[in-house]
Amino acid sequence: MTTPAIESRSQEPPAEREISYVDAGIEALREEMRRDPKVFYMGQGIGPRGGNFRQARGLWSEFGDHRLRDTPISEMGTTGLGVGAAMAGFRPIVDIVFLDMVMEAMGQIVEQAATVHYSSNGKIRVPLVIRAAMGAVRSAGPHHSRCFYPWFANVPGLKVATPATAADVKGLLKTAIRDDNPVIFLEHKALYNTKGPVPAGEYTIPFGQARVCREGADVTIAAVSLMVWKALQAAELLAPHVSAEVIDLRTVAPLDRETLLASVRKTGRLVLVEEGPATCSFVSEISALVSEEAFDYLDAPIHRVCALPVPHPFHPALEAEMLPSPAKIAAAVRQLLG
Amino acid sequence: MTTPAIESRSQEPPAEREISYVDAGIEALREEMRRDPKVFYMGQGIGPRGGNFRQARGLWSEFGDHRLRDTPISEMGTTGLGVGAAMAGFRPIVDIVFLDMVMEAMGQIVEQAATVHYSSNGKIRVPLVIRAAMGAVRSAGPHHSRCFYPWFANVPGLKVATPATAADVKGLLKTAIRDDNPVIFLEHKALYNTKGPVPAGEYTIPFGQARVCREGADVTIAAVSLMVWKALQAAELLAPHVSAEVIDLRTVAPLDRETLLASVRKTGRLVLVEEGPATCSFVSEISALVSEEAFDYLDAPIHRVCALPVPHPFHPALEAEMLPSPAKIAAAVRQLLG
Amino acid sequence: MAVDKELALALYRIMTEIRQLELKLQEVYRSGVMPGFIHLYVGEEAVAAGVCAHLRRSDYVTSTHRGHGHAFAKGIPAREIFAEIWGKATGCCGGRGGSMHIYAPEYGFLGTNGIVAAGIPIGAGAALAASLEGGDRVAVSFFGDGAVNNCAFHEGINLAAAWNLPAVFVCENNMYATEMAFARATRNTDVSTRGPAYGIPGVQVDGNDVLAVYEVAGQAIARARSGGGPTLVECKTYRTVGHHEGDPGTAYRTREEVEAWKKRCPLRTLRDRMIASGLASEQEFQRIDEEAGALVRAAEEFARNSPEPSPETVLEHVFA
Amino acid sequence: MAVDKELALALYRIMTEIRQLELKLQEVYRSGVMPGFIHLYVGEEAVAAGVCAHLRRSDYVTSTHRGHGHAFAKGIPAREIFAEIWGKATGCCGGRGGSMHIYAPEYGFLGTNGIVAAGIPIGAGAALAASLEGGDRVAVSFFGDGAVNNCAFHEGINLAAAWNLPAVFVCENNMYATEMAFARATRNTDVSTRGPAYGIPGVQVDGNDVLAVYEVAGQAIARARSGGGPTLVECKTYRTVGHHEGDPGTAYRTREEVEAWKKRCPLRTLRDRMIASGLASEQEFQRIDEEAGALVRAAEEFARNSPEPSPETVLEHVFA
Ligand SMILES: Cc1ncc(C[n+]2csc(CCOP(=O)(O)OP(=O)(O)O)c2C)c(N)n1
Ligand SMILES: Cc1ncc(C[n+]2csc(CCOP(=O)(O)OP(=O)(O)O)c2C)c(N)n1
Ligand SMILES: [Mg+2]
Ligand SMILES: [Mg+2]
Repeated sequence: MTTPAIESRSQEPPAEREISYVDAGIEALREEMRRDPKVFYMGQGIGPRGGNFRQARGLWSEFGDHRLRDTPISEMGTTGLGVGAAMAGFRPIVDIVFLDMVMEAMGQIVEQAATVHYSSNGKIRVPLVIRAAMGAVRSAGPHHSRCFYPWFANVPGLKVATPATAADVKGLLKTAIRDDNPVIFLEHKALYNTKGPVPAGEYTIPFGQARVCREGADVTIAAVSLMVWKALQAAELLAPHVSAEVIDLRTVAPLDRETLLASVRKTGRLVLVEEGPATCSFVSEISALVSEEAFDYLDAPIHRVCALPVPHPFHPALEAEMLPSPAKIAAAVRQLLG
Repeated sequence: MTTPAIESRSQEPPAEREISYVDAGIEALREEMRRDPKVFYMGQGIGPRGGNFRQARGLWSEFGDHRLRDTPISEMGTTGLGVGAAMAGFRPIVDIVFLDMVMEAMGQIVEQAATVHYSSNGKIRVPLVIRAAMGAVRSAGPHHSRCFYPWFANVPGLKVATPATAADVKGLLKTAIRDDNPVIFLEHKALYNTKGPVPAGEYTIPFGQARVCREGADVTIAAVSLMVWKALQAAELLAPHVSAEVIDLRTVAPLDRETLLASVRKTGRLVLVEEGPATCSFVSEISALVSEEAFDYLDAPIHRVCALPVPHPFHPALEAEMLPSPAKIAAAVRQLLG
Repeated sequence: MAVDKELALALYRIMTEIRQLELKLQEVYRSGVMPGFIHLYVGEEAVAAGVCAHLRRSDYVTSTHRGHGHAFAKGIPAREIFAEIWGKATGCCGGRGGSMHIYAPEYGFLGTNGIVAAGIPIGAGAALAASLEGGDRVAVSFFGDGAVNNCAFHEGINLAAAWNLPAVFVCENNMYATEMAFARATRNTDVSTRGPAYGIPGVQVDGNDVLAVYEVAGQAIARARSGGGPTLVECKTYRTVGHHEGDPGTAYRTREEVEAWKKRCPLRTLRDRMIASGLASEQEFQRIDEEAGALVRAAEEFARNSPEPSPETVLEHVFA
Repeated sequence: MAVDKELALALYRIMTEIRQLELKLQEVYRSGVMPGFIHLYVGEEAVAAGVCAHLRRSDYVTSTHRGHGHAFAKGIPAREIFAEIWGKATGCCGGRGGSMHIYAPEYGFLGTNGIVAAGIPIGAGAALAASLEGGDRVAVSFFGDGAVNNCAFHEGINLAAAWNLPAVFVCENNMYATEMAFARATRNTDVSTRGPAYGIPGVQVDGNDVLAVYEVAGQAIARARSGGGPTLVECKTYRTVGHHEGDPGTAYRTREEVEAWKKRCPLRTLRDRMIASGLASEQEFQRIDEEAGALVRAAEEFARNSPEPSPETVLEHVFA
């Protein structure tokens, strides 16, 4: 995997180091927990264990049982407590670990966290972060592989961040924690151990700002999370003949329409990549949006490269067959270009 | 409301009567429960009470406590029991009553019901119907108004039926009950008391067959459930000047692509209506699909008329402001036509 | 237990205020001018009154679909409640919330709720905030018997117990969830016996005896305040009205049962007892009733004359 | 209790078959050729063996992420299990399922499960089917201590109790959920005391004593079969391996604790007891172990030599 260039995000150009995606999240948590005593963190195994994915390593020894709360296998209850604590002025982070396990907590997220500010006429804020790891890795099967972010994006009142790089994990997680609204923060399991340059100092990344990871003239490929890397690999495959622009949308909600539309207006062609199934997905949304807003600029139909519409099969060859890949993305681009 | 013509759906043209949408569902249930002893029905208040929306009236007295099971407020547990009973060869119908309450049951639906057939290599069938009433009526607010069908359509392994008429309720519900797969069957609260012609005899309606409710030449308006009626009203408003074709897609999954695409190829213009918010919605999907499949036939961008992206406000004037209406649909069409 | 007259009259006052508020809401609702749906608390007033009498403004309450009484007992002015339920701009949520979405953080009131049992973990979360903060705030979650069989009851209470949070869980066991008898919904109808399942005390109390509720709730709240952890309090009570306005409430209950409970009206019970024992006079109660009536009439008038929210505001407050 | 030799040896046979199956899976998994993740049942074999010995092929079982032992004890041939976990086309789900999605309706096995506690209501649903059918089938749901604090436990058991279903709920309390000690996850670590919360009996048994498990499970299953409704059975046990293959299982448990439980190995315990009391000889056990070894080796060989599923089949079986 190549690493897309990181733009400087704070006034003074900060020193950069290579750290891993998972460590970038830990840095964000540590800095924010030091900064604001109202921030605390709950989830299964995030205490002494340091997190199933090591996503909380080292925090418990600094912040202790009070602010690092190992929970029972009570996703709904934990999320509900998070909602209540947020309503009472704290800034909880609830770690669902595997995103798949968010199902029983959906009511607390969608019907409580996402509605309270509005229904209360702006009187109550719910600064809650739901953190989870998503995505298919190593034949984990249908109970440990999904990416439900289109659902969250469908809910007014929620923000959804889906970082692809270590630097974005840090900057976006800090933004999520400081946000006064419920934020769904989704990391990809397959990225946790990837490394990338991360500014050493204090910085945040605003939501709703896409990044052009690779400039190109012939086609725009847009994605989030792991699929950004697949898209970049596809662009490499295409490189001798096709100049592909790759856009990492970074946050699913809010969405950076401008960067996306500007790219499409330039290239006239759009390929969208999503790890989940196509139907009613995030890329359906982008497709709809682009045909509404840049209809006259499109030289060819928009193409979606998504998972086959099946539950995740166990066998690795079947799983590979199901998921989007650089080769499939490249093939879609070639088809589009005729 | 005008009633769209009902096509004959069985070999011999059946006698027709005007019955209500809610009674049509009861007829379907009664016929299927008589026909197949494996069919049983669970939900809150569907026993002696006859259902919160009267959607089970008269069934308990015929089928008794054994097959009409009043449940505690345990949506997840009840759904889980439904999954287990279906796996063990029965054909349960689980009534969630207000669709909003499905949240805690999502895991049992998405991760169990929808995956078992696939993961078991086709060995186990899950002939489960999840029945629920959706939609905004009478300032019911954010906990009693939503339409989550885009989420279900996003899940491989689920079918989703969304009838707009009494005749469709009966025919589609019978199909749902006989289907060997999990089916999400969503009625609209605002339609329960509407009447329409319903064939008297035995009939089923296959999934994945849209209906052209009104033929037109200038623009296609596609929707499901209550929004079909709003679209028809919009077509009336437009009638003097614009000939609008209105399509009821009837089942969200599977989707009748052919009828939709044929209409768009004819009219060259598409307005989509959805009661929920636009982002990552069913109409996003249709928009994406149509621009993929009928790109060259589109004379104008596709337009989506959806709810404003807010939780449901209580006050009726705010609620009305939020929801799609015939006037808003007509305005969108006029804008499209320039 | 010796009865403290001042306390008894204060509790009576809250009960009669709630009762009259509910009956006035019923009247206005029946006149057809009020949007939405309302669930009245008539017959159960002793629970909100007896429990909330122990609470400070800084304490938290989470409530249910049947929450007007809790909202009022926690301190929200009647007129703000009335206006909210009527959808007026002067309601405590500007008419955006309505009966099932009444919020008033300034009074520690974290919401009525349209989702059964959802307030239980939210209340536990407020207790968690209190515990993290380190003061002596407590959080009380009210819920019905119907909530007891719901997952949120189980996970919310277990977490509060495991973490020894300053939470009190008050079950208003009125024997029915909509039309479903509690005895059909579970094999164990003694809610209080479920406390030990979570390692916390469970107590049962006559929910129509406001002094008994006051005493039991006082112990539970004191325990929570002093670091002793949660208590599950079961108040046996009854709604003498239908489930919601529009439900006659007779199809699933015998007339005798309803009548018997009407005789056990918590207001009348307290009143009779005080008068019989010579602790207070009929006149004193009458005066309280009249004052409550005036308060409620003023609330109704305020709400009636209040402006509607403007539809142009519909997009406001989705995000902070 | 007088020990029935034949029974004891039969139970031993199942335990040693499970143990050897697990150790062989571990060996193959560690060699790196097996996809996915596996959670081994080593140390807990007495539970599956003692419970499933009472079950007929037509009875139902739902299981967990740690379910190879349940699958085998319910009758699925070792080779089909082995091949499935290896992702081979000859596995009982054609390699589509894997360790956490083993289904075999032909043996009444309704699945291992990747979602903690999800099998509890599914098992209750199978019991509901049995009840609707009117025969005397029963359904057993296995789950861990971690599942006890989950909503599915609460709602599933309450429904089974309220409806008097022929269900048995077997908690394998091995004191940890992943690395979380049960005592940190709840204030009441006696799972069996939660039975009465649902109006059903709760019993606790030494889950490392297969004869004790057999007896207690026998009563619970007989009760369910004869219309007496559900029982909650808590088996106190321990996994002497890590949570999943790859977890050394030592960070959160003391070496002494693990060693002490290894000494209480259910196989060894039974063996020592039988030999000490002269009921069976070392040789008899050795023969059984060898036969089990042969069975497992054959299963492994079968799996190893089996074809992989073809990627072209990926779209099959989404819908029936
Ligand atoms: C999760 C959920 N399921 C169903 C409903 C519909 N519903 C509203 S109130 C109610 C009954 C609640 O009964 P209980 O908790 O005993 O409170 P009570 O009405 O008796 O005060 C039901 C089923 C709901 N609001 N939420
Ligand atoms: C709902 C849910 N939450 C979290 C997980 C992740 N997880 C897998 S196994 C496990 C521990 C289960 O512990 P227990 O139920 O005691 O079973 P044991 O592993 O001890 O046999 C956890 C937390 C999951 N699979 N499902
Ligand atoms: Mg009740
Ligand atoms: Mg365990």
